[in-house]
Amino acid sequence: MNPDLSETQSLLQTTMRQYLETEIPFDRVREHEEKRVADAELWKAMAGQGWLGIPLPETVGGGGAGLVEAGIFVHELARRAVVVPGAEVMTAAVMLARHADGDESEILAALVDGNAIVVPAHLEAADDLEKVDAAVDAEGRLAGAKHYVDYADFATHHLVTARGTEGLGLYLVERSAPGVSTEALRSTGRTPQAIVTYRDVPARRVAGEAAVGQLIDLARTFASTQILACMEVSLEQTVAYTNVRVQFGQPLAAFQAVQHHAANMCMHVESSRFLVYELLDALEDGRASSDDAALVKASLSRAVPEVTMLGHQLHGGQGLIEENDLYFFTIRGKDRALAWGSAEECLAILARDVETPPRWL
Amino acid sequence: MNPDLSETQSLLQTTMRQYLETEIPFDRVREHEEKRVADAELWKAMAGQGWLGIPLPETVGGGGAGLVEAGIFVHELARRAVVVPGAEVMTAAVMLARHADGDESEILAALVDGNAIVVPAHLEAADDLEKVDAAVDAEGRLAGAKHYVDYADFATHHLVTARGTEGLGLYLVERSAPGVSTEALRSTGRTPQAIVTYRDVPARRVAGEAAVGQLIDLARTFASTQILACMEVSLEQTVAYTNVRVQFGQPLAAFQAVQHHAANMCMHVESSRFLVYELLDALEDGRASSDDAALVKASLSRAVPEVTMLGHQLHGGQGLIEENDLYFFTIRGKDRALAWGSAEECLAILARDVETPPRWL
Amino acid sequence: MDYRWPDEYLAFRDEVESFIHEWRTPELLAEQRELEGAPGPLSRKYYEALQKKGWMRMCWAKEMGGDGRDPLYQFILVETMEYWRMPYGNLTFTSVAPSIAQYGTEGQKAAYLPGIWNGELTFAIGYSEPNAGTDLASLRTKGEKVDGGWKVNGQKIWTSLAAHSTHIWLATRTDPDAKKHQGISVLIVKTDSPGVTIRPLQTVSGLKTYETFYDDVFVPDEDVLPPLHGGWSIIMHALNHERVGLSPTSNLARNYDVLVEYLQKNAPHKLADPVVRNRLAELRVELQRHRALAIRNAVTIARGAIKPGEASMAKISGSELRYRITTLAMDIAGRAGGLARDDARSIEGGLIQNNYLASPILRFGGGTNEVQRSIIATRHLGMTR
Amino acid sequence: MDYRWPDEYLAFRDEVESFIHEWRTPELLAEQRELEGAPGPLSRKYYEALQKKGWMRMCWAKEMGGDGRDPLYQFILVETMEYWRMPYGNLTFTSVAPSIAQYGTEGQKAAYLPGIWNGELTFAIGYSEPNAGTDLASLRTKGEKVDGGWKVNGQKIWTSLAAHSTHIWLATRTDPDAKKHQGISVLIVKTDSPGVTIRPLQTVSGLKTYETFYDDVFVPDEDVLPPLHGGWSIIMHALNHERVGLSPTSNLARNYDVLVEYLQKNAPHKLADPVVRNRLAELRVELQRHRALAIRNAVTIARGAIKPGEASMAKISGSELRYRITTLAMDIAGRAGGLARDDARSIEGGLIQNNYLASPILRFGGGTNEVQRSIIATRHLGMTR
Repeated sequence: MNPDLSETQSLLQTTMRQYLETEIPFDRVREHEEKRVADAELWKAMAGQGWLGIPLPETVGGGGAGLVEAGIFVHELARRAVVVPGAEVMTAAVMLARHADGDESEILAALVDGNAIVVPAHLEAADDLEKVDAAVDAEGRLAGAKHYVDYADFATHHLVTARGTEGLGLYLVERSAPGVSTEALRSTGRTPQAIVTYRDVPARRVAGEAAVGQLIDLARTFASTQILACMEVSLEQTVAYTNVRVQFGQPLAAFQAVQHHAANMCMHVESSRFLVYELLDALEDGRASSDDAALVKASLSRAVPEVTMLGHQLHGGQGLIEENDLYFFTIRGKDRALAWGSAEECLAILARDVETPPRWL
Repeated sequence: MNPDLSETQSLLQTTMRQYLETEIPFDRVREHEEKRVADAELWKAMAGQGWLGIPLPETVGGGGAGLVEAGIFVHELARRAVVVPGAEVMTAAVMLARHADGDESEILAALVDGNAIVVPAHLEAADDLEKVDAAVDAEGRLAGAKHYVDYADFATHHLVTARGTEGLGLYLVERSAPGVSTEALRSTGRTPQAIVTYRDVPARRVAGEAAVGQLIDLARTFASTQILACMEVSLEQTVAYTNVRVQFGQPLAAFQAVQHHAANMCMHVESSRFLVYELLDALEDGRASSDDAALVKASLSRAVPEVTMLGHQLHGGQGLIEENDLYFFTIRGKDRALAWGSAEECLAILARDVETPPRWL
Repeated sequence: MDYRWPDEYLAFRDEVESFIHEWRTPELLAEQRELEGAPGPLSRKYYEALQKKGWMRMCWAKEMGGDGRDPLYQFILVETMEYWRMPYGNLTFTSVAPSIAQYGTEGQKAAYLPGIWNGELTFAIGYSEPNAGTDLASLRTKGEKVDGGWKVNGQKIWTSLAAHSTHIWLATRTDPDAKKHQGISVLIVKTDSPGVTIRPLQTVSGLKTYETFYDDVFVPDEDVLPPLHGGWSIIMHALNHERVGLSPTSNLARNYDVLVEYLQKNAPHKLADPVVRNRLAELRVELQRHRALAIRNAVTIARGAIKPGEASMAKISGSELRYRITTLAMDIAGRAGGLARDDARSIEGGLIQNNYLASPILRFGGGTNEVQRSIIATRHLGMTR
Repeated sequence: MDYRWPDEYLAFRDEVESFIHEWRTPELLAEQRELEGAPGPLSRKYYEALQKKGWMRMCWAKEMGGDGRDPLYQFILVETMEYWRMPYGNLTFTSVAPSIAQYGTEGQKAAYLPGIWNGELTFAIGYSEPNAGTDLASLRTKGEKVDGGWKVNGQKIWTSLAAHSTHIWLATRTDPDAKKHQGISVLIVKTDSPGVTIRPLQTVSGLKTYETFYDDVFVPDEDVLPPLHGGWSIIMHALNHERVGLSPTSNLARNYDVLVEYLQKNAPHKLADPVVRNRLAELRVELQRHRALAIRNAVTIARGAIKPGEASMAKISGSELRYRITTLAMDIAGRAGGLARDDARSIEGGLIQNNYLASPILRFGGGTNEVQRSIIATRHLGMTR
């Protein structure tokens, strides 16, 4: 039982954190956010750092690491609120690598050097994660529509869930293929999202039905990781602000009520950190169930509005002005709370099995 | 729009409060509580004061007042935690008076002078308020069992919900009739409760199906009134205690965290007071629906554990010792939160109609 | 005791509702969206019509130019207008004008009140400063006595509507040697005075506010509210005026109604889900709890009684419930609930999502909820300070 | 990073579970109920068996007479025992004995440790006073130096188990002139010493505790823990010892399991209700959130690191969740959930209802949650004091 990062993991964390804090000022994030376009330059730079292939096999140039390391990557990106599809590409990359046969090595190598950018496209019309009407015919042509696809236009490929002649599965589609059209959405998180319509688009089956559930679990877990990062930074900024902001002759941080709000934020952050990394660690070797991923997502999706709103409460007016950096984590956090299953949807999954005694060790 | 007591109503409140505080020391309440027997002497004395007939017609010697006044009566009794069936008898008395034909005037008069004590008996087996299997046959003989009947043995009569040849209705049964047997229960509230079994017991029909719903609404509303009283006193005791208890060189009350807990208690108390009396006022002339009664009960049933537990939080060890008077309101409050529909059951009633826009004026 | 609203109040509510339905046209809503709350041609017309109704001063004493109506009419006006998010007066009417009427010199009354009533003059409020938010009395913007007036230097934040106002109602430290709460005066500053700079600030919920800077701004003596150095009580008095409808239930209920309508039209299976229905039932309970505190406060104020704890309770309750309703409504609607108001597909123009992002404002604005809770404890419950 | 419990820990858990199943007989449970936690013949036998297992000292250093095992074994012992509410050592073992072993004179070690190990000696803890609860350092029970020892006068409350103990571990002010946290010594007082009076106090949840009074009680010099006047650090040290398993998840989870089992047997329609299932799902989430904090704290302590904020988080989380689980479980079970443990029909001997009534204890006991939250803020987050 060791919930702490290994030395190598810590090094990855520190390196990424320092790099992003040094290289990416928040105003650069604001620019991309305003235009709702991904930071392509950063993506390229991260390829140069070797980070895009973290969980991919060394045979294709990847880092040969696991989901915990991929989680650190997602975590650090979210801490800087950068506008890049870190979580999305990690999800797709891990799925492709898991189901790789000979055909996949080329795209995996391209993922590593940043030339391929694959994002999942799953959700349809209503917010029902189980509904899949998109279909691939016997000629391998995809027809359907996917909603709220993150970074749909920045991607070179979409990893689409659809029903084919061999049943439900994951299909790889080129973004640039004729018949793929997108319509941009403007969501709380201010990152690029779109509705994607596929009309008679060539699609290659890369995995079967079981992979669809795995994809959702993984995407959900990375969304939880992003939420964790949002809560962490919101708390850190709040502690820093209240330590210097003086009201009624003393720093805000010295007021008992302020301390207690911060303590409540902290309990959310600390329990969430444990749960997220425990889940990543357990997903790595198949110990975690879909229920586990849903439980963690439910917990963090409920926690993040609490934490970020307490952050605002303690920042007062300062925290609501977009010149302050606090808001990034408020909006990204709530956006991710809704992505890949809101707290309500995840609780509904848990509610199916309440008879099993809860784990206490 | 006037949510305040009239002068007459205030007078009743003050008179009762002074009387009970003067005449009934809490140790006398402890004695009755320990033995789980009603305070018969107090009941008798209250008949002498003319309080038992408050909402009954003047023609039978009653006060000719309304449900608000009956609510004040229930409220003041609950503030002193006395072991008497105030809420139960008021419920039964109002139902009897409403459906009185000539036959009822005798028992109404007996209620006024305390010689008759009628309590409702409704709940069966599980905690499903809609289940009524008790039956009255063509000869007017009742068979069935009622659970969690408050003050079943102190009562002279039970007002029983049952199905007769004319359908669901209210039936009056003598406690002393052969075939009535009781088995005592020991509940959180430490007031007398029992399972009552009726075997071939003479029962007189006094009202039809509509009255059953009315009885539940009324009993539920008085239970809410009792809860209100528990929250009020818990708050008052807590304010008094924290004002004198010194820790770290200042009264507890001066700590910001303590003030904030008390403020949260206060918001529960003040909103509850408004809601309870609004409901009593509206029930009086038929403006209130069963949904309204369920809403208020749901609200107060959730509030009372919060309030009383904060009271304990601020009392520390002192509040948990039975020599302190705080616990009365903790245990009575939670007991009434479960009676006549817990928060969960009342929410289920409200959930049937969520499409109607909520009231905001 | 009688919890009914007498018929005349209900008739007034109906009158307000008719007025709203007449004016709340798609064109007006489009203009409001476009101008982000700043006055445009349609809203000016709307304000004219509103002023003709006389509702802005209806609860003022007759000798102050009002109708002397029971303040519960104001409560009903606020609740009804707020449901539809229609403007019904701003701080110029609810705070500045009554203060001028009560404290102003005859000259000030003559100079400002008519212009306020006909809509030519609008005021932005200059209270908060970068280092004096909740602790308002520690403000540093200072006025130095000069010949014929005052030379003002300093900085304010949250000077909402400054760019669309003719004047700023400026809390200024005029006596640097007095104690914290003393030595403050209220100055009326023209926004086009030399030395006034207005800088827009974008907030997360889309609301635009302003920072205002004062560099050697000259304010003539006749634009200082009397008594000189006695501004603190004017500021406190002005804030009290808003409190009858300080925390409406209706605009909270609107979020509920919008969610239910959305589910009915777009996700009937969710509305049929017992868990969703239960969550909605819980919100109904919370709305009624808040409504109780809001009305309780309004009734007390309408009677002329002063119970600061009641206003604090209503304020805390409403501001915290706004967050709970909106966060839950977004969760129930799922990703559709996350669409922002600049997306044409968003639910009712992103109303719920926008309310979510704006929800912190009232938790600290008008006195933080922490301060309000202490007011309840000390002034309502009598706890030791 | 590896979140698995290694096999040897799981094997230990299995060993503890087997032990529990062997000893947790209906007779033992009946005896415990009857004696309200005081030791009876069967529980004495149980304790003997427990002591033979060596689990009480297993995590002590070998030179202190222990096995030098990783403190996570203690964590697993606590969690496993707490699920079944089986006693596994009390403050005599977890607080007094380690303090004597670390601070005691050779004479004290010889006089007390063997008796503690063989169960002949049990200690009640005399810290809290009527006016010194959370603010423990302001205690007033005082010792006056007399020939050969100390004359003690004062009063303690919450001296739990006093009537069943041979000794009281008494925090006493021995230097009235020193500052608050100085001048306190720990005295070992025989409960049968002349001048000691023990008065039972009934608590709401049925737990019996005691007030103890000290009138000119003589305590010989050799029963004062060294250093004289240095008791504060002993007290703080002793409290730290308990913290590896200070807030078990298992006994919270037990309430959940008892509720589900009750519903399965008695109200399957409720267990089928989607709303009830949703509430249970919410509780599962809360339990895992608490488990995370509890394990996080245990791992840190097991490594010998000191992070008081983590212990505070686990303590707050567990104590507050106890209330939420039990109040909701009672609501779901309805009036059956309200039956007390002295009613034969109550659910699992009234376990849930009793936990509800006892739930405030840990919210103030061992340092109020208010103090704990400030510890998190200042010591974990580095906020200004």
